[in-house]
Amino acid sequence: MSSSLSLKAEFVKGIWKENPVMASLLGLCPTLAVTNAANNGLAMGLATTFVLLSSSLMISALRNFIPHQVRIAGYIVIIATFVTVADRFLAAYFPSISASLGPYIPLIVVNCLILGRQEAFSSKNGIGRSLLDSLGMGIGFILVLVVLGIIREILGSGSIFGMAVLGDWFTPWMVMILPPGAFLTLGILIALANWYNDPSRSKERRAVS
Amino acid sequence: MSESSQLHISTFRRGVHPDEYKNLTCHLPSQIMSLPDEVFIPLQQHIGAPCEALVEKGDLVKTGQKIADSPAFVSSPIHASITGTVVAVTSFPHPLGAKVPMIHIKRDGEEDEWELLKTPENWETASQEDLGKLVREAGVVGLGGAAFPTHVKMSPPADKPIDHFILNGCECEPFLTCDHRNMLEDTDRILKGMAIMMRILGIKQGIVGIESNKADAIATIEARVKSLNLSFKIQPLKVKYPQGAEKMLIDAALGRKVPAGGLPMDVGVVVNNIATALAVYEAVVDGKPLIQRMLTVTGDAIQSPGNLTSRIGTPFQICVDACGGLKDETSQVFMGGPMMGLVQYDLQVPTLKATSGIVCMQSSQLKNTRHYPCIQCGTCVGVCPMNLVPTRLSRLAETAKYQDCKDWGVFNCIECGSCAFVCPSGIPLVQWIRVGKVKSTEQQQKAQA
Amino acid sequence: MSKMNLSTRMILVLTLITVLSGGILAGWDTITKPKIAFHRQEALKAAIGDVLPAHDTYMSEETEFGTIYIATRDSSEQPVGIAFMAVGSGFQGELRIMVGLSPDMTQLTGIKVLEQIETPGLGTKIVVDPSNKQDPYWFPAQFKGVHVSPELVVVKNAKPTHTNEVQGITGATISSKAVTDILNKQIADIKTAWTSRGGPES
Amino acid sequence: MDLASLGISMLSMGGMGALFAAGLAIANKKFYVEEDPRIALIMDNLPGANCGGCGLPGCGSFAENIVHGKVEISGCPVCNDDAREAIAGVMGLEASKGEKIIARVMCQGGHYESAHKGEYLGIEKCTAAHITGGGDKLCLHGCLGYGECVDSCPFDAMEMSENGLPIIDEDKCTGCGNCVDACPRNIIELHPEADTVFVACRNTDTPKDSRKICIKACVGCGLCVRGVEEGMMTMENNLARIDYHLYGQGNELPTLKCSTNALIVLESVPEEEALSA
Amino acid sequence: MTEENLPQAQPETPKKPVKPKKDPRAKLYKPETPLILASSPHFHTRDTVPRIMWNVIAALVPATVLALVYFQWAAVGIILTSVSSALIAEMLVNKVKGDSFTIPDGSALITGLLLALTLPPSFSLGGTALGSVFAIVVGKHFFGGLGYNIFNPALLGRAFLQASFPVPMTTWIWPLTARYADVDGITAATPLGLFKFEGVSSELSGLLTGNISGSLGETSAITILIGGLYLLIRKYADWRIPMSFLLSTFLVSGVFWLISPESYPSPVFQLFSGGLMLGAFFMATDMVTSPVTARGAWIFGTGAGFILVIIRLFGGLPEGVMYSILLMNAFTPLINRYTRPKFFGEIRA
Amino acid sequence: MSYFLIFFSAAIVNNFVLSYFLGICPFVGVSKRVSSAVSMGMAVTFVMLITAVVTWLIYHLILVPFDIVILQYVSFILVIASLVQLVEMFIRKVSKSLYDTLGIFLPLITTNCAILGLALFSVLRDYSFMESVVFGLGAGAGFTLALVIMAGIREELELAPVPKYFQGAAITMIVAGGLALAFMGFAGMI
Ligand SMILES: Cc1cc2nc3c(=O)[nH]c(=O)nc-3n(C[C@H](O)[C@H](O)[C@H](O)COP(=O)(O)O)c2cc1C
Ligand SMILES: Cc1cc2nc3c(=O)[nH]c(=O)nc-3n(C[C@H](O)[C@H](O)[C@H](O)COP(=O)(O)O)c2cc1C
Ligand SMILES: Cc1cc2nc3c(=O)[nH]c(=O)nc-3n(C[C@H](O)[C@H](O)[C@H](O)COP(=O)(O)O)c2cc1C
Ligand SMILES: Cc1cc2nc3c(=O)[nH]c(=O)nc-3n(C[C@H](O)[C@H](O)[C@H](O)CO)c2cc1C
Ligand code: SF4
Ligand code: SF4
Ligand code: SF4
Ligand code: SF4
Ligand code: FES
Repeated sequence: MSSSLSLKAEFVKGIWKENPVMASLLGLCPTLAVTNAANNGLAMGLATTFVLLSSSLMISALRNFIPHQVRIAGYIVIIATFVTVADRFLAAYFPSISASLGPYIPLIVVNCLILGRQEAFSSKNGIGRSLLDSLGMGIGFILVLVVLGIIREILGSGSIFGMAVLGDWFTPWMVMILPPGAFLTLGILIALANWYNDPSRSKERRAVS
Repeated sequence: MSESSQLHISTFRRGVHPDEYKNLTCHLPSQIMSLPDEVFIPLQQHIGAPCEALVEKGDLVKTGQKIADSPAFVSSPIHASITGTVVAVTSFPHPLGAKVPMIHIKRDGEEDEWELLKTPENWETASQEDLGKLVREAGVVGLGGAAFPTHVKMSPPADKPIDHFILNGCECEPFLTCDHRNMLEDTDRILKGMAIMMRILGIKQGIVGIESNKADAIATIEARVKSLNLSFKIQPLKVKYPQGAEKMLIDAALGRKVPAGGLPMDVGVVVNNIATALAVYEAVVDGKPLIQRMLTVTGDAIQSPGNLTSRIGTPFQICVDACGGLKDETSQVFMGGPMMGLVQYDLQVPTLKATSGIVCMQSSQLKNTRHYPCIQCGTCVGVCPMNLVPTRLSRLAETAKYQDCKDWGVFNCIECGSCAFVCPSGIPLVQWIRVGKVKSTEQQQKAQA
Repeated sequence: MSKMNLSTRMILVLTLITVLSGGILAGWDTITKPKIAFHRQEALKAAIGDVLPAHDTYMSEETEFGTIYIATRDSSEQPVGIAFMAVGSGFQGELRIMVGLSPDMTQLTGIKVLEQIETPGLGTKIVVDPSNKQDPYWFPAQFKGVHVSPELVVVKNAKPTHTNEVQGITGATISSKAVTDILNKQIADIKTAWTSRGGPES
Repeated sequence: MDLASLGISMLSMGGMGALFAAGLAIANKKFYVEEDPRIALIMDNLPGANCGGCGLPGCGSFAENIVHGKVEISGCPVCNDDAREAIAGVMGLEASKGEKIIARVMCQGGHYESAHKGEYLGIEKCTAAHITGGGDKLCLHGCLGYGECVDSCPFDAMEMSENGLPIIDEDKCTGCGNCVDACPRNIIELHPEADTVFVACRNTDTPKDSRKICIKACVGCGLCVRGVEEGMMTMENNLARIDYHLYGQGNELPTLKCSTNALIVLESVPEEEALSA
Repeated sequence: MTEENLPQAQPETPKKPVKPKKDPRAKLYKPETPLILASSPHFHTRDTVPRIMWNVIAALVPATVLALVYFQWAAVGIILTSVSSALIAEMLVNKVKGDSFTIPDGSALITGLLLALTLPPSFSLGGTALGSVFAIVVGKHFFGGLGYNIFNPALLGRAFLQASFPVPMTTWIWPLTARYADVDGITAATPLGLFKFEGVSSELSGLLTGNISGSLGETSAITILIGGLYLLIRKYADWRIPMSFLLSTFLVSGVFWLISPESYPSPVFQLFSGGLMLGAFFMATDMVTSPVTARGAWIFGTGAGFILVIIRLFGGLPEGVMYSILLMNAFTPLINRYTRPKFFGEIRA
Repeated sequence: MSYFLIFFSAAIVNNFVLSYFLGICPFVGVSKRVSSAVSMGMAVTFVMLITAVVTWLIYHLILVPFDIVILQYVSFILVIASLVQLVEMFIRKVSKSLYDTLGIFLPLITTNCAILGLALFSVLRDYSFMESVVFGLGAGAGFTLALVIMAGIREELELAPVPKYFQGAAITMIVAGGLALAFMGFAGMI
C-alpha cells in the first residue's frame, strides 16, 4: 500500500489528527520521562525527530531490498545506528543536555513511534513522502513534549524554559515534576484532546486536514 | 425424634430479617369466601407444558370438572372452580403482566355442583402409581409459589434416590399467614397429606420445618403428630428470610447443600408446601381437585385483612372487596409477599393456584425516595443466601456484560430480594439480575442458533 | 537480487546493514571520542578545582578504594589538597560526590555533588537550594573547613556549634545524612589507603 | 581513523548480523507455520507499531482476529482511514455490498398515542420494564420507549424522539441488527430499502381492546385486506400482515386504507415507484 | 420532512389539537388510580447512603473537636477550607456534568473533613484547598463519581499534597501552641519521626490523649476509637478491616521488635502512633475503595498492615498509613475478583 | 548490593513503569484484561531474563575487550530483536497453547523501552552477571505487578460511568498517576 493523501496532508496529519502521542499513544515513555522541563522536552523531541527523519530516509530507500523476515532486525539496527550518532553527538557537543536527558536518548531506539512509522509508512512509501510523514510526526511529537513540558515546568517549578515566571507567592507543586505529575498531566491532556475532537461538541471545529 | 432436637433452632447462613407484619392476620380464623360470580382460569398455572382447553364457549361446567389438560408429563390439568357457563376462551390480563389464554366462566345461580375424582378405598394400601396418577388428575401443583407439578416431584428418576421429605411450613415472607392458619386449622389433613406423599415416594423420614415465630403451630403439629402416631420430626427454624426457600430449608434442616444449578432431589430430598400437602390429601381422600386455596389478603391499605379460602380464578378485586376493600391511598398491590411478590396494575387479574396472598400497600411505605450509586458497601454480599455478589451482577448487567454475569453466577440467584432489601443505595438489584438472566439466556440462544 | 534464494538474501542484507552500521559508528566514535573524553576531563578538573584550594596541577593515584587526586602547586611538591570521588546511596539512588580534603586529611576543603537522583526540590537541596535566596549553594558550601574527626554530624533546624557539624537541609534529613554518612565512611577508607602508602605523616 | 577498531566493529556487527540472519532464515524454514494468507495481507496494511493500542498483543494478533471476525477494523487506534479501507478490501466486506438493509420500527404508539397502566418505578431500560409486569404501557407489544435499541446501535444511527419512539437514520444504519436483538418487544425488523409499506404495529389484542390502548394500533378490522390480491395481505391474530415476497414480485397494493393509520407508506421512494394511495 | 423514515411516529408537537372534542385519545383507557409498577422486593431497610455518610461524620466529631481544642485557629482554618473547597468542587462538578445536586449525600463532606484531619496543623490554607479540590475532582469524579473511585479520594488528595509540598507536609507543631496569626507554633517532630530519626520512643499517654504533634485529627487514639467503635457497632464500617489492619500491624511489627527491640519500636507504640487509628477506622473502611467480600476485607486489612510496617521501618518516610491504604485500594479490584464467594452448593475444581 | 535488594528495588521501589517510565506503551495497551496482562507480564519477564543474560555476555565478552562500546545500542537491540523473534517462531511451532498465552505477546515486547532500558541500566550500574539476572527478574516482576494491578482496575472501570472524554487512555493515565503516588510510599527504602 502506498498512501494516497496529498503531500501537504501527509505532512500535516501527524501534527494533530494522527498525532503520535495524543491519537496513537506511541512514544509514551519519553513523553512522560523527560517532560519535567520544557527544554528537556524540546531536546528530546528534536533528537527523536532527527532519528525519525534519518531512519525514514534510509528505510524508504532500502525498502525494496530488505526481506520481510529480517525487516525488524534490519530497521532496528538502522535506527539504533542513528540513535548512537545522536547520542554521541550530544555527549560530544552539548554535554549538559546529554546529562539531563540521561538514559532516555538511547531509548529512542525502542521508541514505538519510530519503528511504528517505519513499518507503517516508510517501508511502503517513497523517500519524499516518508520524509514528509516523519517530519509531520516529529513536529507533532515535539509539540506534545513541549506543551507537556511547559505545563509541568510552570506548575512544578514555577518557570518556563528555566525562566522563573511565577512570582514568589507561588509554591511549586513538586509532584508535577515527579512521575505522578507526568501521568496526571498527560491524562488530562488526552481528555482535553478528546473533548476538542468530539464531533458532537460543535460543528465548527477546525479540522487540521 | 428426641425432645432435645426440638429445642435446637437451626438455620442457614446469611439472609435478612424484615419486619413481619404477620400479626395483622395470623390470629384471625380463616374465612370461606362466598362463590364469585365469574372466574378466569388461565390455561397454564404450573411449570411445564401449557394445557389445551377441553371446553368451548357456551359449555356448561361443574365445579371440579377438568376443563384443560395436556398430554405432557410435566404439566398439570386445570379444573373448573365454579359451576357455570363458559363465556369465552381467550386472552385476559394475568398477574404476570401479560395477557394469556384463560377460560372465563360465569356462575349459574347459587349451585355448586361438584364433580369428584375417583378415590381409592384406602390410600395406605393403594398403589403408589395410582396415587401419583390421582395427584396429577387433581391438578395438584406446588402451592408454595413455583407451581411445579407435584406428581413430577413424586416420581423422581431412578438414579436420584429420595430419603427425606420436608414439609415447608416456614412462610418466611412478611405479611403472609395462610400456611400458618392452615397448620392450625387443618393440622390432621396436612399431616396425612404429607404421609400420602411420603408413601408415594416410598420413604420414611419426614421433617416439618417451621419458623419459630409460629410457636402455636409448632405446638399443635407436635401434638397431632404424636396423637396420630406419625414419626415426623418437627424442626423449628430461625426466623429469617428466605428460610422457606427450599435450598435454605434443606441446608437448615439436614445440613445438605443442593449443588449449584441442582435440584433438591440431587441431595435426596423432596420439599413441599403446607398447602400442597393439604391439596394432596383433599385429592386423594376427598377426591377434590385443586380448585380452591387459602390466601392472605392483607397490607396497610386493606380495610380488614384476613385469610380467605377462595376459588381459583377469582379476580383480585373480589377477594379484596371481601376484606372490606381498599383504603384510598393505595399505591401498590402484589401477588405474594413484599419480598418476592409481583406488582399488579389491574385488579381484574385472577388468583392462581400459586397465589398465596394479595398484599396492598400504601404509597408512604413504598416509594423509594432516591437512588444512589452503589457505594460497594458489600451489605448485599453479606446477606445473599446463595453467596453471590449482587453488586457485581447488577453492575455487569448494567454495562451489558452478560457473559460475565453468567460467570458471576447470575443463574444461581433465587431472586429472594434480600440484597435489594438491604441496599442503602436503593439499587434495584433483583431487577438488574433478572435483566442479566434474560439477556444472557438470549445471548446463549443466539450463540447456539 | 530477486533471483537469489530467500535465505541467502536475508543473511546478505542483514549482514550488509550491520557491517555498515558498525563502520559508520566506528568512524563516528573516532570523531567524538576525544571530545567526550575531553569533556570528562574538564568536568573532573572543574570538580577538583571546586573542592580543592587553588592549585596548578594534580596527579591521580589508584588505591584499592578508588582513584585519588593529589593536587600540587607548580612551585612545590607539597600537595595542597587531596580529592577523591565518594559514591554511596542517597534517598532514591546513588550519590557521587567529589570530596576535597586538606593534605593532612583532617579538614574538608569542599565537596561537590556530581550525580544524584534525589527528589527534585527536596533532596536536591544538597546541591542547590533555591529556597535560600542569599546562598542557594549553602549546603555544600558549609562543608568547607569542617573537621572530619570526630565523625561528621548533621544537626537539624539549628546552627552548627561544633567543628564537625553541618546543618541539614529542611525536609530531607535522609539526603543530608546520606552525604555525611558517605563522607564518614569513605574518608576513613581513603585515609587508611593513603597512610598505608606512606602518605602524609599525620 | 583507527583502522583496527573500524575493522573490529564491522566484523563483530557483521558477524552478529550474519549469525542472526542465518538463524532467522533457518527458523523461517524449520518453524514455518501455515496461516491464512489474508493475515499477511492485513499485516501489510497495519501500522506494525505493535503498540497494543487495540488491546491485543500486537499487530499480528490483531490481524488474526480481524480474519476471524473477532474484532472490528476500527479497533486499531493507529491505522488511518486509508489503511482501514484497504483492510476492509482484504476482508471483502465491501464486496458484499448488496441491497441495503435498514431497520424499521413496527410501532407508532409513543407517549401521545398510547395508554398507560400506571407509574413505572424501576430501571429505565426496556428489558427491565418489560419483565416487570410488562412495562407501564397497556399495550403489551408496543414500544416501551426507554431506548435500549438506541444504546445498542454501534453506528449511532438511532435516537429517541420526543414522543418516546426510536428514529432510525437511514443513512447511518448498516442493518447490523443489534437493535433487533436489543428490543425485548421484537418491534424492530430489518427490511430491504425497497420495502416501503409496513404494518407498523404488533398488537394482537381484540379490536375492542386495542382501540382502548392505542390510537395507532392495528385493531384488526380487516379494511386493508379487502380488495388486495390474494395472499398479499392477511389477517392473523387481529393483526394485518404483508407478504413481502409476493409484494416484491411487482404486485402493487391497490388500496392502502387503514382505519387507524397503522398501515404506513414510506414517502422516500423514488418518483416512478411511488404508490398512489 | 427531511428524514423520511415514517415507520416512526411523526413526533406530534404538543400543540393543542385543533378540534379538542375529536381527539382520538379520548377513547383510550385511563386507570382510575394508577398503581405503581416496580420490581420486587418492595420492602427496604431504612439505611440509605446519606444516613451512612452522616453517621460517619457524626463519628468524626470527637476527633474534630479535639483537633479544634488542640490546634485552635489553625484547625478551624484548615477544616473550614478543606470542607468548603470539597463542597464547592463537588457542586461545580455536578454543574459541569449536569448531574443532580449531590451535596446532601454527605460524601464530599467526609472527604473534605477527613483530608483536613490528616493535614499538619501548620499547613497552608491554599495548599489545603488544592488538595481538597484534587481529591474531589481527580480522586472521585474523574472515575465516575461516588461509588466508582478506585483510590480513597481524601488520601489521594493527601498523597498529592505530600508529593507536592513535602516540607510543609512534614512540619509539625506542638498542640496548644498554634495561633492563627502566627502559624509557626513550636515545631516538633511526630512520635514516629522522633523514633525514626532520633531513636526516641514516646509515652503511651500522649499517644492516647493526643497531646503530641501530628496531623490535626490523628493524634488522639481515644477520640478516634470512640468514633470508630460507634461505626462498627452501627455496622457502618466493616469490622474486619480495622481488626485485621491493626492485628497485622501489631504482629508484623512485633516480629521485628522481638528480633531487635533496640532498633525497632514496640508493637504497642506502632499501634497508637501516627495515623494508624484514623486510617484503620475511617479510611481503610471506606466502602467504595475496599473489597466487598468478607475474605477480601481480611486480605485488605492484613496487606495494609504489612505494607505499613515495611514503610515505617524501612522507608524514607516515618509514616506509611496513607500509602499502605492507597496501595491496597489499587489491589481491591483484584481482591474482589479472586475472593468471589463460592456459590451456594458450588463445587470448585 | 544484595540480590534481594536489587530485586526489591527493581520490582517495587524503582518500578520500571511507575517511576522510570519504561514500557508505558504496552502498559497502556495490554492492560485491558487481567488474563492478557498476566500473559504479557510473563512474556516480558521471560524476555527480560534473556536480555539480561545475553547483553551482559555481549558487553563483557565483546564490546569491552574490543573497545567498541559505541556499538552498545546497535548490538544489544539486534540481539534482543532477533532472539525474541526466534523464540516466538519456535514457540509457535512447538506449542499452540503456549503460543496463545505467551508467544503472541513476544513481538510486542521487542520494541519496548523496558527491555533496552534494562540492558542499559545493568551496564550503567556495573552489575555482575548474577546481579543482572536478578535485576532482570525484578524488573519483570515489577512490570507484571503494575500491569496486573492496572488491568484489575481497568476491568473495574469498565463498569463505571467514567466521563466520556476520560474513557480509555486518559483515565488509564490518571490511574497510573494514582499508582505512582501510592508507590512513592516506598521511596527511600533502598
Ligand atoms: C425444570 C425443572 C425441573 C424440576 N424437576 C424437579 C424434579 O425432578 N424433582 C423435584 O423434586 N423438583 C423438581 N423441580 C422443582 C424444584 O425443585 C422446585 O420445587 C421448583 O423449582 C420451585 O422451587 P422454588 O419455589 O423454591 O423456586 C423442577 C423445577 C424445574 C424448574
Ligand atoms: C426466596 C424464597 C422464599 C420462599 N419461601 C417459601 C415459604 O416461606 N414457604 C413455602 O412453602 N415455600 C417457600 N418458597 C418456595 C420453596 O422454595 C419451594 O418451592 C416450595 O417449598 C416447594 O413446595 P411446593 O412445590 O409445594 O410449592 C420460597 C422460595 C423462595 C425462592
Ligand atoms: C515525595 C517525597 C519525596 C521525598 N524525597 C526526599 C529526598 O529526596 N531526600 C530526603 O532526604 N527525604 C525525602 N523525602 C522524605 C521526607 O521529606 C522525610 O519526611 C524527611 O526526610 C524527614 O525529614 P525531617 O526529619 O526533616 O522531617 C521525601 C518525601 C516525599 C513524600
Ligand atoms: C466508613 C466510611 C469511611 C469513609 N472514608 C472515607 C475516606 O477515607 N476518604 C474519603 O474521601 N471518603 C470516605 N468516605 C466517604 C465516601 O465513601 C467517599 O467519599 C467515596 O469514596 C467517594 O466515592 C467514607 C465513607 C464511609 C461510609
Ligand atoms: S442475589 Fe439473588 S439470591 Fe442473592 S440475595 Fe439477591 S436476590 Fe437473593
Ligand atoms: S448493598 Fe447496594 S450499595 Fe451496598 S454493595 Fe450492594 S449494591 Fe452496592
Ligand atoms: S443497531 Fe444496526 S440495524 Fe439497528 S439502527 Fe443501528 S445500525 Fe441499524
Ligand atoms: S423499540 Fe424496543 S428497545 Fe427500542 S425503545 Fe422501543 S421497546 Fe425499547
Ligand atoms: S515508548 Fe516506551 S514502550 Fe513505547
